[in-house]
Amino acid sequence: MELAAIQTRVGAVHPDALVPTDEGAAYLSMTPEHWADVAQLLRSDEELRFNVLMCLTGYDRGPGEPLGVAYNLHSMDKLHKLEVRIEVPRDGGKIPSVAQIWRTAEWHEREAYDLFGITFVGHPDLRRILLPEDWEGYPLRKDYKEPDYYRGIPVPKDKRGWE
Amino acid sequence: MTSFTDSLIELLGGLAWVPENAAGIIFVTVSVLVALPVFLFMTLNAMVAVYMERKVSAFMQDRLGPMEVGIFGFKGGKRFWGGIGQTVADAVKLLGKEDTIPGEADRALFIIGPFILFGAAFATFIGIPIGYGLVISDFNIGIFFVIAISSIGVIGVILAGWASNNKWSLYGAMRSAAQMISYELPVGMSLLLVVMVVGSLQFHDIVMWQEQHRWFLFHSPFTALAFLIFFASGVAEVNRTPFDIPEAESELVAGYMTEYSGFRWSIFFLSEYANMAIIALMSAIIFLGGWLSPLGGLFRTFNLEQSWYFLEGPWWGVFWISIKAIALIFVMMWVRWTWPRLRPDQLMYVAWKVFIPFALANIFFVGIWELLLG
Amino acid sequence: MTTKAEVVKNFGVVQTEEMVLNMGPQHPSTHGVLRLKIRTDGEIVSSIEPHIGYLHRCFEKHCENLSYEQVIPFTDRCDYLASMANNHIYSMAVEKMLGIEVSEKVEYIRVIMTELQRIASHLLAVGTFGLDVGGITPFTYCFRDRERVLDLFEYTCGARLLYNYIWVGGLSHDLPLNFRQYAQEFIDYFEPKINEYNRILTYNKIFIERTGDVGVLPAEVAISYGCSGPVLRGSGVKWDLRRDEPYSIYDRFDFEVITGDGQMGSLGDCWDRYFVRVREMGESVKILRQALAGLPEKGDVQENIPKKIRPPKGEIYFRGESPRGDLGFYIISDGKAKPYRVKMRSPAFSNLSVINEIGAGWMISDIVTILGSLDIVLGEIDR
Amino acid sequence: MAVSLVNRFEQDNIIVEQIDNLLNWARAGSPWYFQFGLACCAIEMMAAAAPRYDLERFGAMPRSSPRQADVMIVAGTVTLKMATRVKRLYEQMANPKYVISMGSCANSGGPYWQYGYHVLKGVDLVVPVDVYVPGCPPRPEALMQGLLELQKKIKEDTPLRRVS
Repeated sequence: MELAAIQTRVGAVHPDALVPTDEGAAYLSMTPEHWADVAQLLRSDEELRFNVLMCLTGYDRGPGEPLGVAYNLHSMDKLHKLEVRIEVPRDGGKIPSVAQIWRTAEWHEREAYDLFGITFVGHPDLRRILLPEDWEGYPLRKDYKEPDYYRGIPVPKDKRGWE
Repeated sequence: MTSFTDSLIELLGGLAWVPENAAGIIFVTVSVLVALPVFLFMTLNAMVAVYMERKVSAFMQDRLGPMEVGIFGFKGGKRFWGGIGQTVADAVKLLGKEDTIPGEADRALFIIGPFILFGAAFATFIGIPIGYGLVISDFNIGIFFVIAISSIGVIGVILAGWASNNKWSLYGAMRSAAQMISYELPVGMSLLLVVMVVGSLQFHDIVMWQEQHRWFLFHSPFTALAFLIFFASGVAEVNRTPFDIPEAESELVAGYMTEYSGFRWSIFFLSEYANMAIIALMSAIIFLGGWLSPLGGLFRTFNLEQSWYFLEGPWWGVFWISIKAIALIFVMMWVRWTWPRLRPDQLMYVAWKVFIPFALANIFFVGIWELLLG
Repeated sequence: MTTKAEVVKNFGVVQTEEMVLNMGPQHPSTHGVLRLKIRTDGEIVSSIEPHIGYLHRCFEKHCENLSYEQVIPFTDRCDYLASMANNHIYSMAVEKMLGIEVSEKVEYIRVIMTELQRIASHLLAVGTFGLDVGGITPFTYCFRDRERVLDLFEYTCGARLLYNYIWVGGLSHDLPLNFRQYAQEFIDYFEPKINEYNRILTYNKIFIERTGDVGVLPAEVAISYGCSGPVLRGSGVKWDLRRDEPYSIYDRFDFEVITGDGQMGSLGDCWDRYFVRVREMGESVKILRQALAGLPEKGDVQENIPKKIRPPKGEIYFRGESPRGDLGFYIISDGKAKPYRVKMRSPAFSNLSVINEIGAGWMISDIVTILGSLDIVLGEIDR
Repeated sequence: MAVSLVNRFEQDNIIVEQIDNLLNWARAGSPWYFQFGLACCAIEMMAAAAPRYDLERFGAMPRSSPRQADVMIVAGTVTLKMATRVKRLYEQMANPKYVISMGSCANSGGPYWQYGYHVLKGVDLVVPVDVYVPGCPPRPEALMQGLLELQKKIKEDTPLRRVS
């Protein structure tokens, strides 16, 4: 199915879920509120059947701007693809977790939480995954400043003695 | 039958300058004199076997193995004997290493563990002959003694694993205990059948019997099977691949010896190779004719009188038994560097559901065989 | 009558407890710095909790701070066993954003390099899997032959492991003199060797006992967890991006998509996953033969390399088949010389996440086997 | 007694010197290394142990327990999450112990020195390093060279004599 057809299909069931996108955008934009239901629809609808979550990407629109998550879906039966984007406010933004729908999302959501600080509601085990538990800050945010010390170990390269 | 100890006592007792009623002095002297060769043998055996192991594994894997370490600058050959000083360097290095005892470990047990294992291997050598009359003490219950004493070693392993206060060590010890106790049974049962045929537990009697008849390996199909069971169980007793689950490197880091370093660790190593030698020597004595020349039987069919052709005699006997033992040790190494390792439950399966039933049936059938043909 | 509770109360030792065992981060069989927190009851494992991130090298942060062509050396270091495949897929993603077509010769060389890399990577996977189940010699055999592949790479671009060879729009070097002949010699040498691995490891009775029927991964679970590559194909799913979403020039070659068939136990066990890799090496040889035959003699491999890489605003998700599975790059461009955001969807990341599902209930020894059969590379998981 | 022994060792004594030489020869001759593969360099370390390069020629044998190892080859990028573990494993090794830092990442942070917020900029920040092997990744030959350099260093050591 093409993007427009998918959009119509989703819009028919959850009219409030869709957010208008820019002209020529190759993705669907959604509100976080209905995402759990829409995801269930995308997964189980006979015509859509998106059974593979290829990729889940967190991104930061810049300081002061919202954070976003891009879901790349693929259907192994129907051989079509879809990109869904959800944007939430920078502080305290919450997105429903899809870890129960596509199990691969479990670790990807943890990663997005780890690196961007996006909270996924309903995630079974939302902890930091790559960075240590006591790490401060979310490194892939555009306004991140790396710490000087972590547990007494200097983090930035010591450049004294360089020319 | 004379043994090394008996001869020494007689020799010392008969000397003119030894005072009367000096049994105590003779006892101490003889004890030291007989312990020394055993200790030397164990050390030498470990050194040679480790070198052999490294070389054998290297050649099986398209490598060269140790090449660069020699003694006094002599590095051995270009290929086969290269790195001839390697194990000497290893041993000296291990002796010079720090002796670490983990803070949380049980100090006394941690220290005593390796020595129990070593002591068991050491004591086992007392009963094993390496030639006609070349035995420290020729028990009339030789086989029983060897099996009983060698199984004390497992206590050392358990102590070592428990005292280390390390989970990997504990797992290694648990597995080791289960394994060693299980494999005692097939070992004992397959030897029982030889005892049944010969009617004696003494090693010398067993070899004598083989001299008069034939090697037990060729005696009957059941004894051949018993040899296989004995050897495989023996490999399991000494924890070598495919039965090396107690120290399975890819699973348990180093098993029960994870926390040991330097000298204490080398004692484990020494005992492991000593146990290998014990299993190889016992198989050679009991099933492969001990110190008998393999040529003896061949020439005897041509009705030649006893002569040099047979390469028989006390010193040739040592040569033949060594050849047999080394060949069996080589087989152990061959297996180790070729096969993967079994899982603990499969290991138990092999012991309880394969080896023990077969060994039991073997005893029954060899009895019938002896009744009909013996 | 004395109850068990009383005994426990008085002596406190009869109670059995689950033990938490930390496998790693430094353990001989975790293939790098992975930490598995396993709960065990005796030898039986009741749950596994992987802790990753011990090799988190901030790949995505680097991408945001470097220009598009400077990212390529960092993709090398992500999956360090399949650097060529990483280069290839990243370059194709950027080319797609820029709308560059590369010449026939470049495509052929890329396919040859990627397939050689697949052989090298699978050889290491097979060898270390042998190591995990306790056989040490197969490992050395595999490394012996892997060195020959590395020789070819070294001859081409001077590096043994991390190549930076496939660039956006072309290659860093043309093929050296007589490469085709040497590659041909390698293939002729290598093809019979696959049987040698089969003899020493694949059909070994103990090996089959250790891997057959262990860690069965059903197809639905595999798809739901986003598994890909040999892990997915071991479960019987015929899915290979080279065939199903042909990129580069893979549609020109005749090869088979290998799937597991449950020959030594159930479908999707460790043995299947392992054997898919062994047979895939044979398929790669097949592709290599065809590619070497069709390789054009003439052509400049650098003619299409753009002077400045500034993709238009937009985003792309492009994926391809790396030796470990679907490797995807999600790139957002804001029209500047540096990518706005690069996300690498690494196959091993998803493949590893399945370990609790298929590993719970097995023994400690089996956890090692299952982990080995997933063939993970920590550099790619942690990035 | 102990004091007098030390005093005796302080002078150059032919016996002590010979024991020193023996120990140095043994330590240089059997540098068992701790498999500390972290990243890309680990593959080259494995290749160095594999048939073509065969590190065992120099007596080096891989050990997986730190207690039994003499040389820790830190092969690959050390991250901050791993740094404390590296230090701990180093402390678990028995003396005498040596560290070879293999590859640019372990030497100085390598290509990750600038933006790598989670990368330790050189393993020498947590453990003392004896030999640095440059390269990204170093070839197995380079690792062998590093091992030979370490052997040279060991041979100049004086374990018994207390040369100030």
